[in-house]
Amino acid sequence: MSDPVSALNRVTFDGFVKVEEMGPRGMITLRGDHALPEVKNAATGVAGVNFPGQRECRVVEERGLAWMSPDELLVMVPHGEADTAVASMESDLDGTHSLAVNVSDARAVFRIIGPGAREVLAKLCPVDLSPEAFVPGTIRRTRAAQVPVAFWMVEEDVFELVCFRSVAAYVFDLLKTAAIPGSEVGYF
Amino acid sequence: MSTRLQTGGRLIDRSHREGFSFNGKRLTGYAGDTLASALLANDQMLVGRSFKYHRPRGFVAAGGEEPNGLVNLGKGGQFEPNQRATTTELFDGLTAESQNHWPSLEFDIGAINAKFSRFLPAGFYYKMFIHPRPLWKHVYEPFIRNSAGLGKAPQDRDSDRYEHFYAFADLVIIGGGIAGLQAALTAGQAGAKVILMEQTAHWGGRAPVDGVTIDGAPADDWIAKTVTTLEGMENVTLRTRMMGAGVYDHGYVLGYERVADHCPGLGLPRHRLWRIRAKQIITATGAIERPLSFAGNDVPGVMLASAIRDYAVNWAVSPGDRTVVVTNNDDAYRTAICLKQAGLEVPVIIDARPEASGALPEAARALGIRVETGKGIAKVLGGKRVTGVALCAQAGEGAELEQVPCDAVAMSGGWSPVVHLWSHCGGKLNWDDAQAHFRPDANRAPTSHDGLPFVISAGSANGELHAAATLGDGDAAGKTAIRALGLSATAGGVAKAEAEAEEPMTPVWIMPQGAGVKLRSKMWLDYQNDVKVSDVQLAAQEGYESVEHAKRYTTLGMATDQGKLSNINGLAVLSQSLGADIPQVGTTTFRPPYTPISMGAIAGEARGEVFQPLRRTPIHEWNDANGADFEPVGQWRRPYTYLRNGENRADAVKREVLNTRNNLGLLDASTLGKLIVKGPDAGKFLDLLYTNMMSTLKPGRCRYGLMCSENGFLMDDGVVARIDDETFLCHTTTGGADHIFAHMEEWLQTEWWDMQVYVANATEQFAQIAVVGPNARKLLEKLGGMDVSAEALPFMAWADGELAGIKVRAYRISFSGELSYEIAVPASQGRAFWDACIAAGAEFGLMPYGTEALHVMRAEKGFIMIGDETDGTVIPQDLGLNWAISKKKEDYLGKRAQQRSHMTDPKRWKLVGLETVDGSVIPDGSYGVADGINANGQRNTQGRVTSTYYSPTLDRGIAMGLVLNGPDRMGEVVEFNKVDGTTVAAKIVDPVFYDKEGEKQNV
Amino acid sequence: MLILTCPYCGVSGEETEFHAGGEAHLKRFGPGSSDADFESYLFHRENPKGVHFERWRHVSGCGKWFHAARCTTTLEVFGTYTAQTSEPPQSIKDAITAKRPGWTWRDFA
Amino acid sequence: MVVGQIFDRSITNRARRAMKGIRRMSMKRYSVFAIAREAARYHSGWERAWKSPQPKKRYDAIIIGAGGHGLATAYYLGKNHGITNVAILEKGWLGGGNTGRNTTIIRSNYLQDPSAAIYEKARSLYETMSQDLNMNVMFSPRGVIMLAQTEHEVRGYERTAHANALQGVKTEFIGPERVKELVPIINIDGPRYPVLGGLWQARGGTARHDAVAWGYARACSAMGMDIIQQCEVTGVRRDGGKVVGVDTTKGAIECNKLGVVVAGHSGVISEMAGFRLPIESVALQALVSEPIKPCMDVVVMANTVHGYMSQSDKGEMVIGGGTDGFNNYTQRGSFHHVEETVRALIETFPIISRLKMLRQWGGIVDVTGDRSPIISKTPVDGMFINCGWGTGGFKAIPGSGWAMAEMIAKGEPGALAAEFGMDRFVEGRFIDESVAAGVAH
Repeated sequence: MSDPVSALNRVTFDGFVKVEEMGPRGMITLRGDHALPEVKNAATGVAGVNFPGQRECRVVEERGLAWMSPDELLVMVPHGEADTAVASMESDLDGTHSLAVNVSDARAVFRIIGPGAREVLAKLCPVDLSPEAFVPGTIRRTRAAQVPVAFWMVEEDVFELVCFRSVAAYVFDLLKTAAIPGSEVGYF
Repeated sequence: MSTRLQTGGRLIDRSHREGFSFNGKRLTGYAGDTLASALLANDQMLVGRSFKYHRPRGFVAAGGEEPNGLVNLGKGGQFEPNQRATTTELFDGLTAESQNHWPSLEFDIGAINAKFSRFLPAGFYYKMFIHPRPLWKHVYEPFIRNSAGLGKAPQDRDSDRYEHFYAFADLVIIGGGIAGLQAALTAGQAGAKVILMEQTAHWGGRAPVDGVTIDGAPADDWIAKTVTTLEGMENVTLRTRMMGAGVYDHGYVLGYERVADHCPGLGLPRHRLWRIRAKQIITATGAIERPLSFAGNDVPGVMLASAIRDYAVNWAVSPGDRTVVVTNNDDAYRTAICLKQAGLEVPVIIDARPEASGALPEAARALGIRVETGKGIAKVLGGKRVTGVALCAQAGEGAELEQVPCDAVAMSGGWSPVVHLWSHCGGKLNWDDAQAHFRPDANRAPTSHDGLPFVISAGSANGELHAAATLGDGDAAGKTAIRALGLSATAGGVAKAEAEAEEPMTPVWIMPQGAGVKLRSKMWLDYQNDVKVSDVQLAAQEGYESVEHAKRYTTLGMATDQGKLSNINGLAVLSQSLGADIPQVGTTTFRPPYTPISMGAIAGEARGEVFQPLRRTPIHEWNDANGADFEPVGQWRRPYTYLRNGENRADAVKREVLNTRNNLGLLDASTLGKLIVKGPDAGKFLDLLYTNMMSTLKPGRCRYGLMCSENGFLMDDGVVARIDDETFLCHTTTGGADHIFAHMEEWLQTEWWDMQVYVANATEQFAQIAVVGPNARKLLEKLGGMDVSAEALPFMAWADGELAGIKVRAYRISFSGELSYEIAVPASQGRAFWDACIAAGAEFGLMPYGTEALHVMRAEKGFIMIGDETDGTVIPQDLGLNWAISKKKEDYLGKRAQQRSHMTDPKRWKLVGLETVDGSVIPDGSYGVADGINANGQRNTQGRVTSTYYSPTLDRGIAMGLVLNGPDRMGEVVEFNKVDGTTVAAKIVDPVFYDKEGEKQNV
Repeated sequence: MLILTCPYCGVSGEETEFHAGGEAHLKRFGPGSSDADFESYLFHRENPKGVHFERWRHVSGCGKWFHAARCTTTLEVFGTYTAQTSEPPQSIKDAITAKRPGWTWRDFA
Repeated sequence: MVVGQIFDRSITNRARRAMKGIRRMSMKRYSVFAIAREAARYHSGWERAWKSPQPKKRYDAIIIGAGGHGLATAYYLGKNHGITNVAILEKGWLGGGNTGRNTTIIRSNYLQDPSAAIYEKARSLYETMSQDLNMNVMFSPRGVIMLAQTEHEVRGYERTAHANALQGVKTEFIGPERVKELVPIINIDGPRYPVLGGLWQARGGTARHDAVAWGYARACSAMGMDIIQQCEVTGVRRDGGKVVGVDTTKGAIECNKLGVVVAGHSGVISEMAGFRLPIESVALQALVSEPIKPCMDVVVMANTVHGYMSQSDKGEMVIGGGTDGFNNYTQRGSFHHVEETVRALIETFPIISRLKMLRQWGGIVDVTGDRSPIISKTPVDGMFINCGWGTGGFKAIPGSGWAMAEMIAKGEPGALAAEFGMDRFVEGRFIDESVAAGVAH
């Protein structure tokens, strides 16, 4: 097995915020009824974090769970563990109607770092990114310009944004343009 | 002449000179000037030509309502036509040129039109140029077109960039005058999240110019204090140079921020378009003074009284040494007083009212200014510049009483609130008889998603014209907003604004009121479009009675100022002509934007590389580096072919086809959709989605399937692999991946929600690489890791395994008729696997091939292609695909539709192969012609080509097509049309042109 | 530019996050149905000036389909609700009645 | 063209008498000489373009809707069929709907035979409309290009070109160089969607939309027809499945035949008559720029990137956008469509980036199940409907009126209208012009 290559191979950009492509990240789409204990346990078992409520996102290092919809979770693990995580969840969920799919390579992950991070996203996403409206621990699925994305805050001034692998370059270009020094808005 | 005064100018900084040029002339102004004030300071009164008659034009106004002062601004990639000089901040190095004249501004040939103006009344072109017919296209229209337009068309690509910004607020306040500031203060103190925007670079609006005092001090003091207070509030955002461009449904507001227009070259985004979602909106957008309609009111030097005041107070510019003031209200006296106090002459104030005894008239008289009441202007003297006015009795028909020499005229017909933003989203207006204007009706405000009002009007925009009332109204608006937001106002009074009391104005729509047609045809309503009082009256006379008809017939208010100065005056003239009340006649609709906004700002960042998303496969970089000639397929880029040195497209495609047939081809098929469908009911679900029976498919096996819309039309196709009892993997077309996924979710969520099925779109998880050709197995065996023999992996089977040390899923399927494997590998390994194939394949003659070779090979095999054989009107039965339609199933999407009479009509065209008699290639899109014509005189047809190619394998033209009774007419020859009128003969044959028995793929 | 609230993820997003899916509560007619019923199912639409029930998908979001009750002349949104129902919940009907007394839509009122 | 001749010969003596009405206008005919004469007396002699009468008790035929289609229907009822005892009822002002809100493009390069027939009939009538109506409607056959920006689109337009060749519609598929020649400001090698060619119809173009409505209105009025504005229809009177009249805000009016031509409100009228339509009403967005000196002589449509643009005789760039996806009766602009259209057009015509949007607006269009119009008999005897023109109504006005008038006069659709009946939705007989089922492998 040769080393996995992410969409943009960890490219970075320094503007009035720093933009980094994070390299391979293990991601699993888990579909199943959140109310079922089997589903809860399978997910928390591999992610090692508490089960998220509506629109919550719990991430510790490379592991985490994000609430994607009433019957969908995004399970995050180190890239190398994705397949085994899927297998272990499938065995936990044996007999329970559910679907676990490794989508690690279908995604690209970016970090937007710096005090201007909220502003950069607010140039691209129709979402209220003011500190009182958007806080660490929540995930927002929306669009960035013309493509679907999801993002959450790891901590103040640090966002992680996920998009489809095929449009990683488009999203990176958008983030770069939005972060060009001199184009700070000074709103938040 | 117009000059710069020695002292004063609250907005200019005399210590900073800015050099600029106008029509090549080098001029200077001060920091803080607008281009307009700087031009006037240089005695440049003549700044343009009107649209229709090319009349000389000078500034009338000092703000966004200016209809005349439009220039071509800048050069090259920063050139911009129709830039409003009154809203253009002066900067060092600015270059401007006047518009719409030839050869020069001073001497303009087009001015000849003015001489013939009597022959060019409203709508003249509807009545002329009718005969003889050809002349319209070849003579008349070209002439009219050449005289059309104002500014020049830009030549170069825009060198600036633009961006968008999304903001959310409790309250957006549009307008930074004292009403807006007060509203912001009231709402801000109550804790509301407020955005206050002002279109100019300065806070305070008109109050300082009008000499308003607040709490006993000049308005400027209070404005400065209030702005400081607001800036100190966490919950309040202040933006200048940001115009409220439009108010849309559900509280969506456009803020047009001109970030860098006043400081180009710093690499800043030129404009930023704010898309703000506001719970409440306050429009404190002020009011606009109306011109008076008297003969010659368009001669350069005739200006709005308030504008002359603005130029004097804000920029220390006097448009004239001797200014005659003409008015129907007290406010204009402020201009006279201010000019007098600046040491300028005001020979006379002409007041149309029978008497003028208010505080302001008395103050004027006290300064020794002559006041003539009950009088009007019979006509203005002068051509390119005012030289005097002739007085007359307002009550009369215009008999001249005396002539008064002057070089400027300050006119005031009263004020109209700026109700545009109130009206954009459906806010209704009331007619105010006393002030003769439309003002917002608070009881009929625009309503939002919750059905509740979300726009409030404040200050003079709300019809509260007098400063004393303005502040209070701003506070009231702030409080209304607070209540709507569920907040409570904090205690604390409102400052007290004071200004001289004003006596009532008297509406004056025509001056003098009895003016004959001769004078009326010299009274301008719309300065830019040359619409006169007589034109609106003609429209009424000819039955264009609705305000919309009159507007469109005369073009009143359709110029780039959108009638900010002319609409009410024109409406009043129309009402008078119809003998109706103004409110009955109504007003035209207010459309966004308030003043024009740049296309660049609207597009924002979406230009060049990020104009639209471009989707790339994991192999994209290799393709790019290895001669790929890309074609857009949806948002994907796919290699049409790989060009080798010196090859043209056709050669390359031929090479790729022959090499794949004879040796080994490699195709980047990553864009194919891959949907995972799992659950106890997955089989049942897919039986409903596909025309085929999928529930009987065995794990480990693949089946080609067809999907139809509920309308019966073939929508998508692809190979379905059964992974295990509960799990299927459905391949879709490239274009289908997203919409078929959505299609599945739609049926699961909205119709069959009791089914236990989950779907996931795994399209981008895998790179999919087709290894195709006689040497395909050899290559995979060399890569090693799994058994790919015919026994272990027969045709239409799949297996998981490893190749070249990479985990893969190998599908033994073929879209070319060759021995073929499609290898799915994780996208993060895609490039590695591709490289491994390239490296190992050399000895087997491996060459990558593109979409065109793929198309040719599938056509040689008679395989259909969604989008070629189908076009949204074709059903599987048309394509001889009945074998793929399960007879056993009671139901599938499209089944009922396919039972409708037209779908079962035996006359439907059916798929066949076509072989040209002469071996040539039938043109794309050609139709099979039949004898005779139909009832509409169109040539009858009996079929059409759906795919047509040169087949390198057979070295001849081959095609597939839909033909009337085609399958029953094997061997018959049909003529297919060419656009040159000739036809090409083609024989109807079996659509499978190559390897009918399928020997090549079953090895 | 509408604001809609997705009943599944609770997001109040702008129109561009959603995809309009046409009239709600259509009854599917399949094989065996009459020509008239089938035509009506595929093509005939209420298209009212006023209260309307329609389908939306939170496409740039949680991906769920849901229903909205909306006024086509004022664009007021009376409420949104799950797609897994063949008629509007009483709470939605009540909300509409409060705003538009005497409204009807197909057989609903 | 063939159809034309057939009908022209069918004009009855009554029709000829009706035409005299128009000729009797001679004293107030529009011409350069009339202008000169009137100029002498400051235009005091111009008469009303159309009368404004009160409704009579009954008419042979009532047309609901005084937009372009409705007025054209009435005009050809008189001109082709001699039926002049006609009222045209309009709830607002004539021509105040989509006729005055569209982007005025006229073309007939359609793919399907029925569409090509009626749009080409319309286009050919536009050629002589100024003379027929004695009002200059400024039909400007400046040419229309539909850009092909993908291989798939190239094949699609080559197919249309072949179809047009058999339909008697003059079009040709041209290469990128020729496109650039015709439209110097176009960017043919854009980074994303290079221009691979285009379908060119030299005799397509534009016209002055208001003048079309005004011209028909003036001619109808001259034939003695009653155009009754500010008169809203509130009910359709029937007697045993046959139409006998309408209730209006100006009282009840009887008629033998009723033609409904009310884009955007068809559903409302059909409901009054007790039947439903396969129609949804949505808002279509449009905008204009500030006027600039002429820089683009032809009409360009770029379907891949969703935008089309032409330059008016006034110099404004007239730009058409997309439709909302949801039912909407507010004639307001919605901004995100404008955004999508403008960014596409800047990519295609880079120089417009520094022009400014002067005005945006919305119009309500009726969209049918196959996005083609309905010209049809209805379940109510004597009642006929013309609707569903979607975004393409203006260009069809004369052909639509011609076909509708023929159907009202004869009680049965003629060749032009035959294929546009409502029955096609039962049969699954679509007239689908959007023939492209997504992108292939």
